[in-house]
Amino acid sequence: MPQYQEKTIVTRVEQLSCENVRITLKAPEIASCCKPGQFVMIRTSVGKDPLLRRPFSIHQADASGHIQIYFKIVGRGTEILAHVRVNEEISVFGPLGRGFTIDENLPTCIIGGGLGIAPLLFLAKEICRRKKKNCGPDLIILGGRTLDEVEPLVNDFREVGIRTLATTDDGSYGEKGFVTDVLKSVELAPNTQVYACGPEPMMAAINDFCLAEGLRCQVSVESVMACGMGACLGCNRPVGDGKYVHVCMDGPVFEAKELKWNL
Amino acid sequence: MPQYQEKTIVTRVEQLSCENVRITLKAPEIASCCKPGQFVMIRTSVGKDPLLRRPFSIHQADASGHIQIYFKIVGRGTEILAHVRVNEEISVFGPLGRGFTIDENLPTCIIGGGLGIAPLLFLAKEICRRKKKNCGPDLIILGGRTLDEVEPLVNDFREVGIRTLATTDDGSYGEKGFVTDVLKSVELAPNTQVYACGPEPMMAAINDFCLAEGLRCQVSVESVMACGMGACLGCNRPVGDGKYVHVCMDGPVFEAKELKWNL
Amino acid sequence: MEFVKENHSGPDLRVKIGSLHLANPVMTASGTFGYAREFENLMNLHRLGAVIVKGISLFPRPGNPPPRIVETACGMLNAIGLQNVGVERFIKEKMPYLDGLNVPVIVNILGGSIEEYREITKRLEGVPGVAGIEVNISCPNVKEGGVAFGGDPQMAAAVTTAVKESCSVPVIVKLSPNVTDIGLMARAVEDGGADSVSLINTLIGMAINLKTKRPELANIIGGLSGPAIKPVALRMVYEVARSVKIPIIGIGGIETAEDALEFMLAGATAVQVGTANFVNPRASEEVVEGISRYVQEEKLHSVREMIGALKLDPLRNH
Amino acid sequence: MEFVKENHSGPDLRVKIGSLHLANPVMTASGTFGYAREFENLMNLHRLGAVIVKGISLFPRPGNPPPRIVETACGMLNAIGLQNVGVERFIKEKMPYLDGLNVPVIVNILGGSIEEYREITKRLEGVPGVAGIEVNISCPNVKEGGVAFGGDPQMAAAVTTAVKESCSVPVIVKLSPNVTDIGLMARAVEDGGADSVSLINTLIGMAINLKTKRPELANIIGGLSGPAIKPVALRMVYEVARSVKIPIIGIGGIETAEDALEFMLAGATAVQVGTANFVNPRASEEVVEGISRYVQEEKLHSVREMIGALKLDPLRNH
Ligand SMILES: Cc1cc2nc3c(=O)[nH]c(=O)nc-3n(C[C@H](O)[C@H](O)[C@H](O)COP(=O)(O)OP(=O)(O)OC[C@H]3O[C@@H](n4cnc5c(N)ncnc54)[C@H](O)[C@@H]3O)c2cc1C
Ligand SMILES: Cc1cc2nc3c(=O)[nH]c(=O)nc-3n(C[C@H](O)[C@H](O)[C@H](O)COP(=O)(O)OP(=O)(O)OC[C@H]3O[C@@H](n4cnc5c(N)ncnc54)[C@H](O)[C@@H]3O)c2cc1C
Ligand SMILES: Cc1cc2nc3c(=O)[nH]c(=O)nc-3n(C[C@H](O)[C@H](O)[C@H](O)COP(=O)(O)O)c2cc1C
Ligand SMILES: Cc1cc2nc3c(=O)[nH]c(=O)nc-3n(C[C@H](O)[C@H](O)[C@H](O)COP(=O)(O)O)c2cc1C
Ligand code: FES
Ligand code: FES
Repeated sequence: MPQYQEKTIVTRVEQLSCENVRITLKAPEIASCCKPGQFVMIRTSVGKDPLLRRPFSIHQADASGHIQIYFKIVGRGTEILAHVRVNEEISVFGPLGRGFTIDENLPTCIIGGGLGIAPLLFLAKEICRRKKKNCGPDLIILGGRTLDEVEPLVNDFREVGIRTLATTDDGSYGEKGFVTDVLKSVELAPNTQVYACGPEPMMAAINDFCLAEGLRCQVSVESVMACGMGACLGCNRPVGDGKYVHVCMDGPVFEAKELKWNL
Repeated sequence: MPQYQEKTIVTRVEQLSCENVRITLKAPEIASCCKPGQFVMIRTSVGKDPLLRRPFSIHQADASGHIQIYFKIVGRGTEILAHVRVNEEISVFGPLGRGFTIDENLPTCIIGGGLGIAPLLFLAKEICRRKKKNCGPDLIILGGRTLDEVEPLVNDFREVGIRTLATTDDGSYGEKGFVTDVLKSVELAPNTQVYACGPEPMMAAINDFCLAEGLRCQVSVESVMACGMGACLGCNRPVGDGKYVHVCMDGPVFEAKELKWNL
Repeated sequence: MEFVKENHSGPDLRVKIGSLHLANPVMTASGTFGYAREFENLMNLHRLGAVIVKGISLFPRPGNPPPRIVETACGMLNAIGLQNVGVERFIKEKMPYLDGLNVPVIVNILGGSIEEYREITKRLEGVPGVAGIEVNISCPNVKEGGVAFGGDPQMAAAVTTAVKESCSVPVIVKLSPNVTDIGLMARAVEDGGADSVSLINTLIGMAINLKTKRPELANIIGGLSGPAIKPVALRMVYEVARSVKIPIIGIGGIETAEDALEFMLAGATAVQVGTANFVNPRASEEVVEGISRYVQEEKLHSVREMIGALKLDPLRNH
Repeated sequence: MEFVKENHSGPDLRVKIGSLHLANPVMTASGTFGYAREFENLMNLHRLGAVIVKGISLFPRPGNPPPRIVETACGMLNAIGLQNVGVERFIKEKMPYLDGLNVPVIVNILGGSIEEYREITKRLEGVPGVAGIEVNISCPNVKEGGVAFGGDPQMAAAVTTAVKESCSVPVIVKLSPNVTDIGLMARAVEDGGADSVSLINTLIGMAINLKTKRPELANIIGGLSGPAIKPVALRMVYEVARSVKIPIIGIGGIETAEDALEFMLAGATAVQVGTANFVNPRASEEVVEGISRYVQEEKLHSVREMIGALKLDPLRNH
């Protein structure tokens, strides 16, 4: 597994909504080898505070050597990142972790909630590429609390060529309700591979649904991280019996049924 | 003594040479009450690192509510400051300390070396104002190691209307030599008030000269500072007999003959 | 009822340190707030819960030669050397102004022997405006080979008792963090008669200048303060809260109301703002304002609900 | 002559820890470098002076529940809970790779009793590639009511002797900074037979989440590391250098060659890079490179000239 600590250059900063930002970075080495579901560790400050890198899913990567991250401002690190400017240098380290497993022979349902949408664009594109654009039975469901969390990304997903539905908790965009409401209302082929990323309760509900329906389900989860590469053992997550997995090495993508949920 | 902690706005950033920067700040409260020789404490980072404010002399202040600082990049704080941009906000606290004492009836000789030039422009302007531009016998001597340290400021001093001489150690600008060489070569009236700011050895040499010639001499000195306002007692400077003065309260301007020199 | 419902409109921020009633839990830490007057132009001194002044010794002390301070990562080292005007000049020159403030004044004292602590305390007893005494025990006991009072439970208890016997105001003992067992030290001074403990004083540290190959401080070593030490301070407050019954005053890296409230959750009844005063001269007042806002927004009956309110049962949602 | 002039062109960075010869003074701190393999794509492992692996216990340990880490000002707290695969699996699964590296491997060990330390050491004795043992004494002695070995000179000395008796490789004892007198602890383990001391391990700290009113760590308290603790670490190295004759390995907040060289001035013969590995996976290699540059630029005969070279006479120019 190649990994690189790259000095990347910011080539684009998009303020997609008041709190959500998308940054494009020239990162040729990482872009050349990353897979959907993998993440990078980004240094938000050149000083000693904040000290640790921050993990972000790879939102997109392209053949021209660019990667994108899509994030929400929730604290100091993301606040600093949101204020970078084009041509500034950022230290990025990756790609890290195990990404999504793709079987191009299976129908696919991709479900993202809130910032959980971040890693799914890369996934959708890769699936579409592998299926040679034959994505007829595939479905994407994007949900969020309000329009802000969903609307700015919907077009990018539609352009991939997979049918995309949207929901918001408050009905300000798409259907009013949860992604799980939509999930329950659509017909999925019995061998559908579900991919989900979003808040824990959402992923837990999707897991329940998939278990009941006998569908495969992969999820991408989060945890605090110091190193992102297996050195600190700080990113553990219980899997029962007093056993742990480590999100940065064993994940962030897991088979949903193997996890315990933090509710 | 009024003091203000102001949120100032950067209105201009001038890169005067590779390492020397001048910043103009909209700081109406500080500008309205500061005096030549006083300084401000500037927060260089919004985070916790670097933690402490940095002291800078007030380089200029004007009726329109602006102040200027002029500094050299020597470490992390000044590095960060050098990269501020117009319209950014900076927390400035001041004016602090005791400034220069001006007697408009005395002929004046102002001597600055390197970054010690910073507080002297404000001083020269104030003297000129008080003397109603009758600065015939007055003299300014600006020195530095190379052209970079002197040339960018000479015009500003000349415009004040006081005769200005320049020296550099390497002869790259003005006379080759030290400011003290010039000082010894000019005729000063016996009641001249000398003002000096610069490296300690320069100020010590000027003090020796003034003592020998019986001239008054005020100097502005530096020390490390945590608070800049008398609260930490960190900025002490020996004056002999195991006694100390505090640069932020008792200075930064002192009668030269009262100090011990760090050589 | 200890805290009678008052007829004021704002949130109830009152706390008690022994017999000392404070309008709110925010004090200024000794040595970081001068003698308060330095801050009069910059903030509303009357908003403070209490003012703690620079440590006072029996006789004036010139302090250490420079450099006395150096910045470190998220913190600073100081070796001021306990410079102060001595108790007599303090009473004559500083107390009248302090007494005029509408805020309790706590005098931080230091000494090189138990007798010295006793003498200073006696001299302060009855001086108008002195509302409490904070005993800095992080000083070397010159009679006992220079071991810090604060590193030995017996000596710490003995100093406490000597001070307590010599005054009628509440006695706060300020603990040194440079010990193996902070709970043991707290119990020792509680048994010695302390009305309260405050912690932490600075961690002993050092900085070196590679260019000069010399220590950054003339005194070689100094005291580490600021945000860097906050985790150590919080932990010690938490431990001491499990060790003693007297009220605890939390100190160490407090810059904001959030920091202060975290110390209260860990078991502190009040807090002190130190190094933050240098960075933001309004820091202590802003902490008061922030706590006040928090109590209102969280609809607490009083800030005292926060004291020791840390929840330890595992959070399911984590 | 201890260090024979070699026929290589680069600067002389060699140092000795007991009988262990290191190509340079830079090691990776236990628990911050995994079992080294994690870093193989990111740096040149062969450039290191030594690798110290994650602490190993007699039996596997699952470690603490999450959250195990939290960032603090210029530092971080960890409560990993000494998760490790146990000595058997370590020898079988991790040592072969480590043995293949062209770098001395020092195994960090931990236990809940003196017998446990002895057992692990015996198990490691003779295992190919094990060049030294670092004894983590910051663990609670379960037989003695949970007091940390590292907080008690007698217990620390006893552990040291037990380990020393059970192996032929150099024994480094890793001191806990959470003590009143670090010099005393260092002397105790020196008397107990230690070939070297390394310091500091983490300072005990705590962080609280005001929103949840809960500790940030499931374990409530954790170990503070990173730049925040560097001043404390430097001071302790300086003190220990005045207390013992055995070589000292400096640890705490080292991110750059400058940091490392400061520790050497204070008296360290070698250093360990810890938390910095997380921020910059190449940190330890960059420290080697920077020291190498420094030795060349300053025209030193060897890096050993830096050990304890701190100047204490007052600098006139200050
Ligand atoms: C593998 C992985 C991939 C991620 N991908 C993305 C992504 O693509 N886009 C995105 O916006 N975020 C993503 N995150 C979360 C992101 O790392 C955090 O939002 C970020 O670290 C917060 O940094 P901060 O300094 O702004 O916040 P901090 O100041 O560190 O914390 C602010 C608040 O955010 C909370 N917080 C911190 N870290 C997390 C976290 N990991 N999850 C949830 N809450 C947290 C804290 O508890 C605190 O309340 C990912 C996390 C992981 C582990
Ligand atoms: C009253 C006063 C007025 C000042 N006015 C000016 C001014 O107008 N223009 C200007 O350029 N500088 C001025 N200085 C010096 C200025 O404060 C320092 O250069 C600045 O604090 C350095 O900050 P830093 O973070 O960049 O450097 P740091 O990272 O803090 O230090 C980098 C290097 O600079 C040295 N250094 C730090 N502080 C000082 C200091 N005070 N004097 C000399 N060396 C220092 C350090 O020892 C270190 O070697 C003044 C200082 C004082 C006390
Ligand atoms: C410059 C300075 C001087 C100090 N002087 C004293 C003192 O005289 N007496 C005392 O008990 N504590 C003194 N302290 C310690 C502080 O009161 C406080 O305990 C410590 O700084 C930790 O708090 P902080 O991190 O908020 O600064 C001093 C601290 C600093 C930074
Ligand atoms: C995540 C983490 C895990 C650690 N695990 C161990 C360990 O298993 N054994 C040990 O002796 N020290 C352990 N340490 C302590 C480090 O080896 C080191 O002593 C300490 O972090 C200080 O150095 P630093 O500031 O460079 O990180 C650990 C530190 C961290 C941050
Ligand atoms: S984040 Fe360090 S091991 Fe996973
Ligand atoms: S800088 Fe704090 S007293 Fe002068």
